Amino acid sequence: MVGAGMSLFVRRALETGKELSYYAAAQALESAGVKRKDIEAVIMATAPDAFDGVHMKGDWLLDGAGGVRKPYMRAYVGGGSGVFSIISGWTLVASGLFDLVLVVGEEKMSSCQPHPQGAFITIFDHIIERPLGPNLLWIFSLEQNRYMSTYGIRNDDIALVSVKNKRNALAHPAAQVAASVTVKEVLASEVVAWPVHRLMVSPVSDGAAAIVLASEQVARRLTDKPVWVQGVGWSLDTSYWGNRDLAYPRYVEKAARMAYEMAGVTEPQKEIHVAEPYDPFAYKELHHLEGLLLSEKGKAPEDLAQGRFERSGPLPSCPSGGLMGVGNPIAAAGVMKLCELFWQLRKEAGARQVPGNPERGVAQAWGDLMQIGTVAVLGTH
Amino acid sequence: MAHRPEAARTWYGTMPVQFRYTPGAAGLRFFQTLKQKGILAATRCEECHRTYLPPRLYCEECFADLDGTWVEVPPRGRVHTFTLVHVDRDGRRLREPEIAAFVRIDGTDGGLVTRLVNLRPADVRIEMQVEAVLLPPRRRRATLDDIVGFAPPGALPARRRRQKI
Amino acid sequence: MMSDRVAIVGVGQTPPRALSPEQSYREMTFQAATRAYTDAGVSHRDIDSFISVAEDIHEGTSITDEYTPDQLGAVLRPVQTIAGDGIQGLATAFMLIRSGIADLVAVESHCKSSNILRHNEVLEMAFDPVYERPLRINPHYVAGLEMQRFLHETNTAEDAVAQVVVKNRRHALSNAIAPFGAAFSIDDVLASPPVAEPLRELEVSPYADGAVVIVVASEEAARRAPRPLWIRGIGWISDSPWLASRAWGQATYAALAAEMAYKMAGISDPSNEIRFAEIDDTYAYKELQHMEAARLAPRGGAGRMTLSGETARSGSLPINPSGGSLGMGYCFDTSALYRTAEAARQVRGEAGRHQVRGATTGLVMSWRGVPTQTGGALVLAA
Amino acid sequence: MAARVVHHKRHGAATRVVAPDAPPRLPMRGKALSDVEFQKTVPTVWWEPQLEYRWDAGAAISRFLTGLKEGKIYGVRCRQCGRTVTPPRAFCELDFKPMDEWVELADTGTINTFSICYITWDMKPLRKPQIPAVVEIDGTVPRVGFLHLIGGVSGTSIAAVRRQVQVGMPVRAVWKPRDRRQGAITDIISFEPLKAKRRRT
Repeated sequence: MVGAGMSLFVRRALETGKELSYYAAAQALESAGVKRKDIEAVIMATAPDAFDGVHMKGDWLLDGAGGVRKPYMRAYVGGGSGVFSIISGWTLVASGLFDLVLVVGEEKMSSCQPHPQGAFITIFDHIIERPLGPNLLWIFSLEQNRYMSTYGIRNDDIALVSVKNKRNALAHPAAQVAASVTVKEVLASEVVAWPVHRLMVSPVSDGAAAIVLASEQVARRLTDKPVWVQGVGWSLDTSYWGNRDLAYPRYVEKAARMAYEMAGVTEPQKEIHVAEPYDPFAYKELHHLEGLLLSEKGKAPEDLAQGRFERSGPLPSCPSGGLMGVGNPIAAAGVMKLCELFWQLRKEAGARQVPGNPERGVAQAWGDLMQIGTVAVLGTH
Repeated sequence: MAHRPEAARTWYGTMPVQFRYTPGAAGLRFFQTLKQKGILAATRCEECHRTYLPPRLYCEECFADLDGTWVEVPPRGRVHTFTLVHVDRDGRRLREPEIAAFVRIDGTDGGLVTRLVNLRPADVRIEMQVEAVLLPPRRRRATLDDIVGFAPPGALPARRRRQKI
Repeated sequence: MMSDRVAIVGVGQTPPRALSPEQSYREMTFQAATRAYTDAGVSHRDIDSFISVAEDIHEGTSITDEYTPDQLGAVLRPVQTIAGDGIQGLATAFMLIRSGIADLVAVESHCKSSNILRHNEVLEMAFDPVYERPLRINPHYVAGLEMQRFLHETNTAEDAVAQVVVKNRRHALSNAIAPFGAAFSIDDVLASPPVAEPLRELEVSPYADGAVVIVVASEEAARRAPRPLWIRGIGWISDSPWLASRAWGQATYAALAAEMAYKMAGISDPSNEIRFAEIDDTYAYKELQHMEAARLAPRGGAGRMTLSGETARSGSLPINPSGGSLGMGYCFDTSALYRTAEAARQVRGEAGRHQVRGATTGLVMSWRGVPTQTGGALVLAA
Repeated sequence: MAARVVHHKRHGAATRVVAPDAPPRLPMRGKALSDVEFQKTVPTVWWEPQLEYRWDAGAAISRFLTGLKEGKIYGVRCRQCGRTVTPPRAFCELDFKPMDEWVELADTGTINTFSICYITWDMKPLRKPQIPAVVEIDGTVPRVGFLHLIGGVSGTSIAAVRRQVQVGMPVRAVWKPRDRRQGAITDIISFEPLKAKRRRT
């Protein structure tokens, strides 16, 4: 990985998805010191077409993402798409077909009216779920309740994720919803779907983020401190989501084990120095830290309460501010996490820099019907 | 619906979504210029010698930032290709075909997809000169609908058009 | 890195049909997957990675990749969806294998076009919302514009376009799984009602339902397979999506995709080195445009070759011996996998009544349809 | 600790120039629109597509729906792995073999998890909350189920609902009257908590 760039994350942008993609892509290219003509292939990550409101939206976005007259492809795993994009990009380079690849994540959710939640109605099974009138909050609140009931977790512990990430985001210049809030304020925000409060939900966002990937030879020519893709993993669970236990994201564990094995990581709690797990809802960060084997099952809330995941703590989690703080233009938010690891591992994160000498980080995203885990292990070696 | 055996069920449903699309940063300027001045705003990449219409914020070839390269051109051009469309959006036959065309706008490397108006289908030729027929200024709303269509210069409406645009 | 050679070892397709009321998309895909795995001599547990090719609005489901794992036997396995062309799905499999992360990859695509009640509403959603969609013209008009310019630039006769329909629907008569076989004359085609002149109704492929699964393998895994064939070259390219920025008369994306595939395959003289082709013919003129883009015909020569019978199954360069989309039906992005599956049957010599003699090297070309400028190319060889 | 963010205008678009203490250090762009700009002053295009479908339910779900019309919840059993699951499917997704042994399940089950939702899909408030739940249906092995709603609950507050609805609680389907059933998941109006605790089957 040799470059990273972002647009601002905002509630609703004047710019089209193409233009947002261009902002991020152009910045990533500039930071890598390369031009569009040097890029051999392009990967686009973007979630449902019903956000931007364009059918086959990968094709529509491609000129803004630098894809004109290039091998261009959109890999799609719902909310997991952002982190999956580096897996796609890695595949392109590792296949030996391409030496320099641009990866762009984009989402423009504000086009969807009256509320982007409208796009989420149709994620449910058309015959046996949609007639019940479900909304997206249902599945999250169901999963959070199962998680809490199984391990005896209190909502205070979960609210702390919102507090940490919104505060971390104060140091992120692209952030949409950075804030200093307390656990009390999070729990005082309205209950949207018990046990989920409004301040435990990431916002609706427009934005884009991009990275540049290079083969080893090219990377060494472009920069003194490339960040290497050490391991990738992904796993998709059954779509019969009522048929599995929602207390634990086994698909994240499956993906993490695949990525760790490839990276030669045997003791993730020691060998991972910084983490960017997916946090569209507050409890998800905890859930995912467990799936990533960075906490024991049901123990992430305790670890969080003890300060383990603070930016200055022993295993900083979401030092960027995450989706809860920087914003959640779905696929772009996943790419933002990859950007953050890039800056953290190069010790360029400035006000957001985690202490010590982080040599290895993990980014993870998740999506679909609580179903996909996408994991990338990045490192300085 | 065709009869289906009792055992095989179908289920009717929709994707109940609606959209409000912003014109984008470049589009905002294009449509405001169209509304206010009745002309077309384009952007130009000097390096690639390309003038974009519709305008872009960026050159799709070299990825240069084209903000600040704006040029304005009259809404005139040539019919690059055309087609006589005989079915409406729902697939129903039209009584008279509509003439759809791609008009390459003079002085640019782009153009607009549009309707050709005020001429008979048999008279359309590739490369013929046409110019935009715009709504009167006070009825323009800064969207594509401000352009009624393109017609040969000086062509008069065959009959007064009262249908809603 | 593993060996460079990548093979197709398993092909499973359900016969395309205008309607498929007794099967859900899951059941249809399960059938195709079972056939593909059996054909490859593997079980679902042997597959290392899975790819589905799908688009939300074709399915009527947002984040439609949710519903892909079960019918492939891929629960808790690496599954990804390519919201793109079938050949992009195969390219992803190809690269996963070349990267060494997988030895066996299953690529799936299915189509339930009969479940969509308003196709034009879906298609219209693919247009630029600000500069193109407000025109509110039937989306086929883009094909009409392309065809007009293609005929103009290449001096191709409308008879030649009609002959593509005659040929492909006749080819379909000998393909047991093709539902749209018919014996038409050029006059029949020219007499069919105009859609977007010069485009006529019979020159537009009819929609069909169906599922295809293809198993792709590393050389090592292919050695264990009963009937491997080789992917010698693959390419996929997108040109500018803007209607304002395209070459209306020619398929630049297809020319570039074919070049990419030829380069990989070491093919310099395609019209002599390619024995047959399965080429996108969503609209009849597209077959001609794509032949020229792939250098199977000189510019302006595809029409003449078609009228002289060279592209018939018995001719020197058979195009769409399966019947193509005109004869087998148009299945969105699944069409590319149908073309690939049919090309694989030819290369294996298993095409039965529509077998091309000596079909050792074949080309597959795909296009994502109006209004895209995205296509793929695939060179298959025994 | 916060990065210094400077807003200024450049060619009409807002650009945030970032002080050099937090990446990305290059200027970031994106013009946020206010409600008024988005709804009124910026010329936008409004689009209401008619995206209509008639999905083929297939063999397994068709039979499931027919069962619901008859007041029965069907499951299927895999002869290979022995699992009995619902909603029914034509094949076992784990063993990848056809699954055609049909089992009539009870119309009772257990709450696996639930939530109390005060908001509609378009974020409008609901006074009386909906209580979605995953209900494990009795007779499935291992215990699995599907999404449905919990009914028969009085009161609207979280405390009131939580007194009556708990994870692990037994529930029974409340069916629409026979003549109003359509062969749909909504033929079950909801699942209601059973007063007396039953043993799990």
